[in-house]
Amino acid sequence: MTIDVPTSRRALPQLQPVSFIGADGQPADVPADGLTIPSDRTLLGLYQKMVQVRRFEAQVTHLTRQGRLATYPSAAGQEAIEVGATTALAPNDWLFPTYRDSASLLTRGVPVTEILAAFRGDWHCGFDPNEYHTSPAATPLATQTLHATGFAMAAKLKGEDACTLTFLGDGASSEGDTHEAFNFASVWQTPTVFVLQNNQYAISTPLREQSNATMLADRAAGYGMPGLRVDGNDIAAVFAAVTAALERARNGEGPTLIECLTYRMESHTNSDDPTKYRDAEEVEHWKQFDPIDRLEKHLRTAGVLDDETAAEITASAEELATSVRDAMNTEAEVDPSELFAYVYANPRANLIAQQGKLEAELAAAAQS
Amino acid sequence: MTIDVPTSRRALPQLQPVSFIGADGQPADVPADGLTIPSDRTLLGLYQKMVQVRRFEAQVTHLTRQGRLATYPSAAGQEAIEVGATTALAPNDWLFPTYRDSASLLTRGVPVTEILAAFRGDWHCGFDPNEYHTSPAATPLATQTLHATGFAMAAKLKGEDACTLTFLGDGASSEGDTHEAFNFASVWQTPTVFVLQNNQYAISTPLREQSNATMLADRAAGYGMPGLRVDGNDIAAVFAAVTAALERARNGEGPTLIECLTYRMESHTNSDDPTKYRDAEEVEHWKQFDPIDRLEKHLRTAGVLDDETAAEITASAEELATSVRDAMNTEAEVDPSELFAYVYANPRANLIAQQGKLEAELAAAAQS
Amino acid sequence: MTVTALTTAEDVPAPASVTMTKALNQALRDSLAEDDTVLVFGEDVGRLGGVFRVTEGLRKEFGPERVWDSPLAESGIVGTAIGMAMAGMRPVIEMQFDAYAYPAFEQIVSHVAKMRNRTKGHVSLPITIRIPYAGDIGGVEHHSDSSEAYWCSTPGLTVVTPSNPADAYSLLRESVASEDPVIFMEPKSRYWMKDKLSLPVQTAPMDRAQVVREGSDVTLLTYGPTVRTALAAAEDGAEHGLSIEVIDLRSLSPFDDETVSASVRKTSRAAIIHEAAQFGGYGAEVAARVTEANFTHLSAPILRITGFDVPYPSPKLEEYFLPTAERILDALESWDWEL
Amino acid sequence: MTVTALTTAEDVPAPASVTMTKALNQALRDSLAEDDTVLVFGEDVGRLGGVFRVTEGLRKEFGPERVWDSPLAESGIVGTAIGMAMAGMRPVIEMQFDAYAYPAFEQIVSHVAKMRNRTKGHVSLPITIRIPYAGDIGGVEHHSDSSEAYWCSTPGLTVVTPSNPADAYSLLRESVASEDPVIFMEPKSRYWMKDKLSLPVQTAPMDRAQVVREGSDVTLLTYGPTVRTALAAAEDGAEHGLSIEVIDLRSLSPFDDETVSASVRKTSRAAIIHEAAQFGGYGAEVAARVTEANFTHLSAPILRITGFDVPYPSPKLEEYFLPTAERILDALESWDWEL
Ligand SMILES: Cc1ncc(C[n+]2csc(CCOP(=O)(O)OP(=O)(O)O)c2C)c(N)n1
Ligand SMILES: Cc1ncc(C[n+]2csc(CCOP(=O)(O)OP(=O)(O)O)c2C)c(N)n1
Ligand SMILES: [Mg+2]
Ligand SMILES: [Mg+2]
Repeated sequence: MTIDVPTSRRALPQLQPVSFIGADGQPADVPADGLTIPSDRTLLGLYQKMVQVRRFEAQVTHLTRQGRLATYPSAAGQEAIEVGATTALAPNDWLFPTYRDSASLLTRGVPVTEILAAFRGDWHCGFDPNEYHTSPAATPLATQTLHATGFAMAAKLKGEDACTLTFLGDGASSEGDTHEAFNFASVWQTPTVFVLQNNQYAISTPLREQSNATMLADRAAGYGMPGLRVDGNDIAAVFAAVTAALERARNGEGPTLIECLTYRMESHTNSDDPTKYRDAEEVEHWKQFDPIDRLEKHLRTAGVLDDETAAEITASAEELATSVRDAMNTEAEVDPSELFAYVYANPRANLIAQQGKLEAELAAAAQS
Repeated sequence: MTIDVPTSRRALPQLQPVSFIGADGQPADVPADGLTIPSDRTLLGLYQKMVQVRRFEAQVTHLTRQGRLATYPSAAGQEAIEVGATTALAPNDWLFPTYRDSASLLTRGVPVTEILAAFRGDWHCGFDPNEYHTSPAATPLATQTLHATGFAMAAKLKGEDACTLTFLGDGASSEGDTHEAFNFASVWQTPTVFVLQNNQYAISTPLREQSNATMLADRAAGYGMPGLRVDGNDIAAVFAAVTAALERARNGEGPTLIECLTYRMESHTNSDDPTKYRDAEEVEHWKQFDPIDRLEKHLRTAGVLDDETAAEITASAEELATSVRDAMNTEAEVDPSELFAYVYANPRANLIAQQGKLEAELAAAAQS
Repeated sequence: MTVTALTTAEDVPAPASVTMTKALNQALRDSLAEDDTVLVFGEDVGRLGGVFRVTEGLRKEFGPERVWDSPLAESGIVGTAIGMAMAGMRPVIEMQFDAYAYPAFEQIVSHVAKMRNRTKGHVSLPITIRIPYAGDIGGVEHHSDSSEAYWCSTPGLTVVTPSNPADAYSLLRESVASEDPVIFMEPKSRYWMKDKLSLPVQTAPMDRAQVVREGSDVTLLTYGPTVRTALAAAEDGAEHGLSIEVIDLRSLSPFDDETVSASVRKTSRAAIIHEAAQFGGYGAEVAARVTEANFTHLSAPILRITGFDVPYPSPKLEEYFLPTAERILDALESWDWEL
Repeated sequence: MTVTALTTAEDVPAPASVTMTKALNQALRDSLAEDDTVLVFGEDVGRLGGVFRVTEGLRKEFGPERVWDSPLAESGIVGTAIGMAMAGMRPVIEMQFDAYAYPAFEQIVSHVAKMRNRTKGHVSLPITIRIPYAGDIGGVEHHSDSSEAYWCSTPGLTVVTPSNPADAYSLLRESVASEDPVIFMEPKSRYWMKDKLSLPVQTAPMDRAQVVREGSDVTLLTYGPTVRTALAAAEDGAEHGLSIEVIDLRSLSPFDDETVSASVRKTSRAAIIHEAAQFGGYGAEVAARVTEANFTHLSAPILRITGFDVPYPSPKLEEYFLPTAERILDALESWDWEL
């Protein structure tokens, strides 16, 4: 006589990352149950966004080097995830991004100045989250995974058709909050998609010193949650996987963990020096897996992209770059009184007094 | 062309909990690779300890009801884990227990008064951890899993032959610290054994609202750590599994997670009212899986235990109970100056001054 | 924001003996009934009704979609509450004991306190975090901390604590209704305190202190569990001819400078009393700001009568650690009254 | 415990220009060399040498078994350090920015601070937790917090902070050697500050404050990043005939009452300056205890010149938030000097 226990369970995800378009632009043919390659029309749209996003990252990184922004963490190399995952969202869904995910904000429609406000030092979050259904980009690692879970729980309780999608990094996956979010989401069966951007590094710390797992997607099994690993540089795979996960979420089938295998092509931020911890060869090696190159090859082979369209796309990207430069040329006005304006909904005497002092100080300074 | 990834990995543990002796005392025959049933001689020793430990728990619970101890969390029903896992340790290994694990302290040789000091309100930890190679019982859930990991890391760095074993509950498994401990232990390959006592409840919260996993042992895979589920009411299985995990640890093969399926037979502590959240039938149901009954049947069938030995064992347990009563009859002296004695190694003026005040106050009170 | 009583004047029941636990429970019940966006979740708050029975019966009455047991993880509880609040809900969550709010420290300090400011007011987080605090209940280690100083030194948080059943009801209703996140600290040793009361009741606004006993010689400032201690000291003091005014601060952050300064200017002497350790405790802020605002009116420095600068002790030593009425009177004697 | 210099007087190198970063780096190097039980680990402290380069070169010199990169989890870092310390090691760990110490809050407050007391002194935890703190570096959100109040109000912790390279070296050596756990707060904006110095250097004991400029009219009490600000104010004040004494507290917990009271009794006026918000900030403790001990010697209340009671702002607003020399002098003017 033994204790009754379940006799079946969800298996670990397949080892080979899901991939539709190989690094050489040829069919990769590593499918997964229920996933199909997006139409070429969809892929063309995604291609255009990736090109724009890359141009955006390059332009911002350049401005940062010039000292126009204090700091900037670029997602260069990770465009397929930023664009693929974000595009799969419905407008009513909510995105919970991190500091690395400016490209997702751009994809979500947040204006450039509002995205860059934080990095230019204007204000911590430059946009209204409610307007774009997008949470402020989280800096304290992994904390946003819980916000995404809670938001989805509320949507579920209210019977609203809204899913949440949150990005997190391989480094952030080690934080306790990630575990708690996976667990809460699975116990509560919230409509949440966890997109883990495994870009191999947490600042200088390589994946092998971050985790001893065969793959991070294996974590999902321990929560009774479906997990999946995709080639994060194949936007067809990312888009398909996220779309399917969102569909499951919408159908009340709960959360999904999607690990996207990718590589951080740039330094952690502009103030980082990656030569201290990784070889140029490694970066070189990853260039062959570039997400844009492969899609371009695929689209050209498929006859969906010709030189003319490519030129238009490049031009649209250049236009974006110009708008970034323009936006960063006009300094944002800051108003010192705003220091006190938003801390509490209910006004406080000590803040009013301090604001008064500061204003008097500024008035005196203006006099002299 | 696709990204290189490993082509094999550790599988999820078997669904059926490892068990050698069924609830009816008959062979259960759910083995696992590398585990063998302990000798009957060993089992007889374990039996004796379980009987003592159960008597201890009953006696302490009784004293608590009488108000002689402030609070007490009993491990009744979980004796196979408390005794089986702890007995597998070598003297040089370190144990990291929780508030639920007084029975393991007893097994480890900590004297009754020193174990009960915390529950009688004498001092937070009543014993010298270095003497018993046993950490203070942790109350903040899951925090001790990290201490066990760090201790094992130090032992490994020093090349010392010391493993660590830590207990945690099904509830504690939800805390971020548990995740961080699993991850650090596996990345660092520390000689640590995590013994998860899945007793189905965290106070009133049932397992299904704690986790949506098929089993908690499935968590291990996500860390690249071996995981195993055993029938936690079968001490043969617990002892074998922990012994094997300690051997792996000693051989430099890193940590193991062992989930022991069991049931908390008593209330959470004496101040809890379990009728609010579980049926009497459920408790009744679990009685048939009792860890002591089944081992007794097994040992009697095997001819290792006869009435005479059984009587001796009962007598030894009664002796222990008497010593508990005696110990709790003599009130421990507390010295108010000790409030200040151990906070810092380096004495502090503010504490010295406060101690002076308190002593003056007490002297004045003694006068009047 | 004013709290609307759910019952009208006519159907207010006759005063009955009400414990603080019961008052808190009723406040949650009325909040849940009045506003569907109010949610109650946390460890053991559902079926069990909380380890202190503050949420008793609520799951049954409002169903597990409004009141439920969460997995055991405090950062998870606070973090998901943040997400729910972003989605328009008004979560009321419980940290089982205040040492068990510490795992949620980052979520509370880096997000709960800062979200509104970060988003220029676009995202408020109307979350109430209930924390049973302080000692004097014979609890084992980690069950008697007083963590108010941590929360009070964090801009963006509002911190209130009742000392009696009526305030427990009224402050909790207002906290749940507040657009700002509130750390609601419940003095464990006063859970079983009873007062004659008819609920609902509305006491002073949540940001105001209350003079709970008038006096002219000295002002005792305190809150939560030690209000009773201060009142006892005042009683004893009166027998020795000392007229003691007692102020229950109620709102720790913000601090009601007006009420306190008025009293201190009248008495010219004040002491702050709390259970927490002295060094860096909340009493430091009280002493500093009251001195700043009333320096020339003070005839003695503000005394701090508090727990010692050591970790909260085990039950047998609590009596030596906790401020008592005697210790308060002794301390008052230490002043040079001729000053 | 005294720190033994690794080099003897004869081979002390000629004074050179040393940054605080370099001094800290050398302190860690000398500690690692002197005592094999010293371990250095944390996020990016190995190959990269830390985001502020404080641990630069140490992994190479002492190998990855003494200096290494941990997984990214602060509770994990502190929690495993506790286990290592129980096993006889002396871990020196880094929290990358002080808002990132918050995930480790429970381990620090419930264990690091309490283990020794809990075990009647049987288990000491000689852990040094390095925390880069404060702002003025144009950092994005969460990179400029001043968390000292949290640690200082926790009995069991020792909290020190250097304001200059010599103290950085000496205090860190002493912290690592201390049997008590130390929160070692490094003022980020002073990392690149240089002084002419020969290392090793031994400055005042770690529990002592230092008068860094003598004066007779008023005492400015401060620490870490704002020592420089206070000295600048003293310089400016001198031009206006105000003789300002500046004390660098160095040790925040314990507090050096002796040095401070001596100065305050001389000047009869004092102000405490820090970057952190005022309400419940460390300055409250300073104001309260200095007033208590010196009430009759004070001719004015102790001023607190601090950050405002708001979350640390984004870079463009820092200049308005941070106390400046001007703001200090303005505040001093606000006193009624004829009092
Ligand atoms: C709680 C916390 N700890 C530390 C940091 C400092 N930090 C910022 S980014 C980073 C590395 C994150 O790595 P990963 O999650 O892999 O994301 P990536 O930067 O690679 O996108 C660290 C340590 C932080 N932001 N939050
Ligand atoms: C961090 C923390 N949160 C909450 C508690 C309060 N608490 C004590 S025991 C307990 C339930 C623990 O359940 P489990 O881990 O399954 O262990 P069991 O009591 O069943 O042995 C809770 C919530 C605590 N001790 N620590
Ligand atoms: Mg990464
Ligand atoms: Mg349990």
